[in-house]
Amino acid sequence: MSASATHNERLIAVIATYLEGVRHVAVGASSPIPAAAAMLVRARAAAANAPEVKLSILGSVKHNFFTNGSAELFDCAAQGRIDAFFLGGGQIDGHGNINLVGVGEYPNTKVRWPGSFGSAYLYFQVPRVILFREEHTPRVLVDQVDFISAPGTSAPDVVRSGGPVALVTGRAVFDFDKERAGFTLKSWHPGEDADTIRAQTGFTYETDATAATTADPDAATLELLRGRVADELSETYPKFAARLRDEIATPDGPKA
Amino acid sequence: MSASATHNERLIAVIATYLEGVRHVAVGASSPIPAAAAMLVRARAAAANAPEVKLSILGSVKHNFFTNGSAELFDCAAQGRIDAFFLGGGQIDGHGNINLVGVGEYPNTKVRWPGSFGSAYLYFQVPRVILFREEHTPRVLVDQVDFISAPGTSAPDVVRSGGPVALVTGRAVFDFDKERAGFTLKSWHPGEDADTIRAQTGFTYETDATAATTADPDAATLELLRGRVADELSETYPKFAARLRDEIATPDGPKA
Amino acid sequence: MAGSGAVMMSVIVSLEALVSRIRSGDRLAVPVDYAGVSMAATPHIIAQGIDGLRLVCVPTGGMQVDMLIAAGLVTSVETSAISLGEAGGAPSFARAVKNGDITIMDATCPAIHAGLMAAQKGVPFLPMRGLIGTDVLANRKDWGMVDNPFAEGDRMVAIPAIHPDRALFHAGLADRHGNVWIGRRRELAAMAYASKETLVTVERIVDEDLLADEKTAAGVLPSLYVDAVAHAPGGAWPYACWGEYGTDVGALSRYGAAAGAGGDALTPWLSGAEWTNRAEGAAS
Amino acid sequence: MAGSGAVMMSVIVSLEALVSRIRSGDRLAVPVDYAGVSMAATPHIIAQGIDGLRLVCVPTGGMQVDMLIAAGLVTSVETSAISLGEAGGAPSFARAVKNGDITIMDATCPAIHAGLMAAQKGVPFLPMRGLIGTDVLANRKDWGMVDNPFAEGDRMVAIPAIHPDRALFHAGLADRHGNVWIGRRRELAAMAYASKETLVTVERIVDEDLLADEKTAAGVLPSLYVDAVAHAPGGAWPYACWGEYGTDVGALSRYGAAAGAGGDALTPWLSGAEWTNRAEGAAS
Repeated sequence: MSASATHNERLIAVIATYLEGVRHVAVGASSPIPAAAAMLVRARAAAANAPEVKLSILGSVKHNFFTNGSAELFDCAAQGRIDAFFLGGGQIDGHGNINLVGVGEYPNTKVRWPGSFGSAYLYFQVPRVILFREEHTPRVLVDQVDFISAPGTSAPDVVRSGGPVALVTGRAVFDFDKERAGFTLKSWHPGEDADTIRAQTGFTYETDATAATTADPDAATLELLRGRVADELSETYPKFAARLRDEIATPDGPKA
Repeated sequence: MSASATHNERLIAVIATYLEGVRHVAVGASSPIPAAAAMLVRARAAAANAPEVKLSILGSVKHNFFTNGSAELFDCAAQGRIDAFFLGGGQIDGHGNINLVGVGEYPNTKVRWPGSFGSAYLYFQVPRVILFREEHTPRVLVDQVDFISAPGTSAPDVVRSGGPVALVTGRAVFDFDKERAGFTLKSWHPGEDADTIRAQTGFTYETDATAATTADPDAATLELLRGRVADELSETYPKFAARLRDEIATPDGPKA
Repeated sequence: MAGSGAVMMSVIVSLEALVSRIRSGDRLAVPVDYAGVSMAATPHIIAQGIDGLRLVCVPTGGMQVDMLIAAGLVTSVETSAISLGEAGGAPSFARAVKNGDITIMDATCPAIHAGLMAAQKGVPFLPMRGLIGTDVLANRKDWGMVDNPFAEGDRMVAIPAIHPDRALFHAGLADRHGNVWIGRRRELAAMAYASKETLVTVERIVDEDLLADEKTAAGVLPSLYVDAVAHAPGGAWPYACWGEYGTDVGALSRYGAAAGAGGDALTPWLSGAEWTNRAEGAAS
Repeated sequence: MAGSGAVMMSVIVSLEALVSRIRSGDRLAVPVDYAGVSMAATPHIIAQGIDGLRLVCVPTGGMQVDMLIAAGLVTSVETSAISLGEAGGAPSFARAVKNGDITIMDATCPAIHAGLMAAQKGVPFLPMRGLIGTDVLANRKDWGMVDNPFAEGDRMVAIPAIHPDRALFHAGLADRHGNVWIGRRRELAAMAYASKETLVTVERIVDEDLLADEKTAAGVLPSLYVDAVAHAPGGAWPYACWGEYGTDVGALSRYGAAAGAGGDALTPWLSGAEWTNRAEGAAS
């Protein structure tokens, strides 16, 4: 087993930095990396004797605290009982707007994605929404989305307790600045630099003075990731867990 | 066993005349006479191979179709799934207004009753509300209620699909005329006449041209009442069922 | 909601500790007679002198409310009715209303449900049919009116969200995680969703996870909404515990007579002696 | 709701008879993938040529919606998303949207829930947070705005009540009265409350009354809301039946490929042959 972190482990660890202190995280059924980050935070809390971190995996029979149907997630968010959630986007723009609907003129979009799901609500309600999208290209990270499924910020007269805090991609990590309604580059993953990020990003952003290569997870984190978290992942995301194990065994292999 | 109807049997039978064609009746937990009337209508429907009549007894573990808590009754009414319901009133006035709150100046009423329960809603929503109150005196049937828990009629711009259809008391039966917002005397029970009713009623009302003594239940009805309905009543209202049996055995005994 | 307690503290606590989470001045939600009233908690609230309570009855109340009023701990009651059911009226309540000792906020059952549902959904109000032309509405200055945006001239009542500080009820069983089996008494879930904290007394605490079996899971209020659970067998007495035991109408009537008389007659009830005696009787 | 059928007719009917209760032009509510989709009914809808359907996905849709669109039976779809989940996008849906063959009413999950809840509560709308500033809202001319009567300058979205003509779903079991065990999939109850009629296919029909035991009663949709039940073992395939069997991602992918190709490739799916072959395979 390699001692150095894999790409996916790095993503999990960096997402976990945005989950510190949460009590309840909800993740989508097919979101193993965000789920792993929440499991990591839960494992850390357990190791530190801190209050329990709850993790709801939507659509899962096993990892599901809900008993009031699919409306309960949204009610739960409205009640302030969900601290963090993850959203992606076919397009994400520099103001934090996300598009889950399609490319081209609505409604007869030339490319149609599934739809907005709960984003038009949860983006307003959950205090820490982490945007996660592996693909980091000008096609995804655009200047302006073709359709606003959910806006990054709202006018002051709109009641809104939630919104984006960060954007994590396969290449980099950005913080979201609500006042400015824009992103700040915090770090790039190994193999990238400030220039490659700029070339692959279709929107403008600021760059933090301390921006540098994304830090590798420390030894304690890697131990949790390869122990308790890996075990938990195997139960719910067996394919992803197996891939993670393979990557650890052959760290120089392909990322995807 | 007497062949002639008892007072309570007559009340049950006359209430049942207002339940013809219903599919679903809801009654309160401590309302054996309305429940018996609904059971009678259900027994008749079964005998005639007509569609099943459902009866929900609120607060009962056994006779309860609801699985969504105590809000379900009201939702069910709003959906048009409850055809008939019963309300009483510490005071009932000539416009069909009912008072379940108290006597005197609100809020510091000199006599305080429990409260309006669901009346302020169900009176608007259930198509056939039957007012049932054993006591028929000027103290109960008043010219004007001290507190309107629920109004007999509403202005035309108020969305309202329900309201009172009749008032059945220990002495008489009135129809309710929605257009006129008033009652019409239809019949008085044995021992009463038009004059005694007038003397015991605190509000003005019209008298139907055909008003006469309340008809006795026919033999088929008495058979159902003393057979299937009595058995069903014994299960849910054992004390009332026993009293009914005693009354049948000694028809000249006290009414109460 | 969870998390404000001490680190790794179990959700299972003593009845005294559970009651101590209720604060003076709390808006406290309690359920209808037949849904599981935490009667066992009542003498402890009185013993701890938790006053200034603003009760919300979901949607009606009975002996528990009457006791808290008799003990002078209640500032206001929002309810659709208060009575002892078959045992008659609620004497302390009627007396307090007549004397103006409490503020009575008369409601109607679905309005209480609508207020809790608004809190559950995170909206400031829900629109509601009915009520127009009633003195219930006329006396609720905290309620409003709203126009149906989809039809001209259709004005409805707007019921503001009810956000209780604490919800308190009794149920059949809980597990060690704090999952509580409420069965079809879903008003208990509605109370919990709407409340900042939920405190539950139960007949039994079981070792198995109530969410693990889909059969039981369907009737479970998840621990996500449960802040404290105390073991209190017979804790709904004299009320029924749905599916467990029935109502003790005799005891309710004895309480009713004592409350009607007032003063010393009420002492064994307010002090909790009636519960202690009963538990000792059951143990002997 | 019940009662329009023939006198004393049993609620238990054949799958064909169940499907025949759906009328052309119906507003038809169907559930999310994992909650119990009545896939077995789909080829029968197609065989019976029930067209002009206005689908309401609660709150998202998948293969069933894609099939009905491919068969040309759909006028509009109100949904928060349509996909085949792990098997990718929904090809017929994407094509129909691009070509303007259907009206797409893009929503967000809690707005669908709010619309059904409004119908359940008998109110014309529910207020809802979020949505402001989205193109979801900008494109829903049937939605409105409402002012919070309890705060100045607080404007919210008003979601109109959704009243489906028919709700169609699949569940684990029903009894002979038409009580259906839905467990914790309470969106199925929400669909039924809001709909004029509810049609349910089930894995098993049992003789005992599901409301008689409080353990099962907690997860039951009462027969009061159920108009027809048909026995259709494996009826959610290729989707999961909650607590019974999992999703057949392979079959979903095969369907996805067929729908992507279109034409003849889709025939065995639209004709129901895939279901028939599967049943024969299972029987041999």
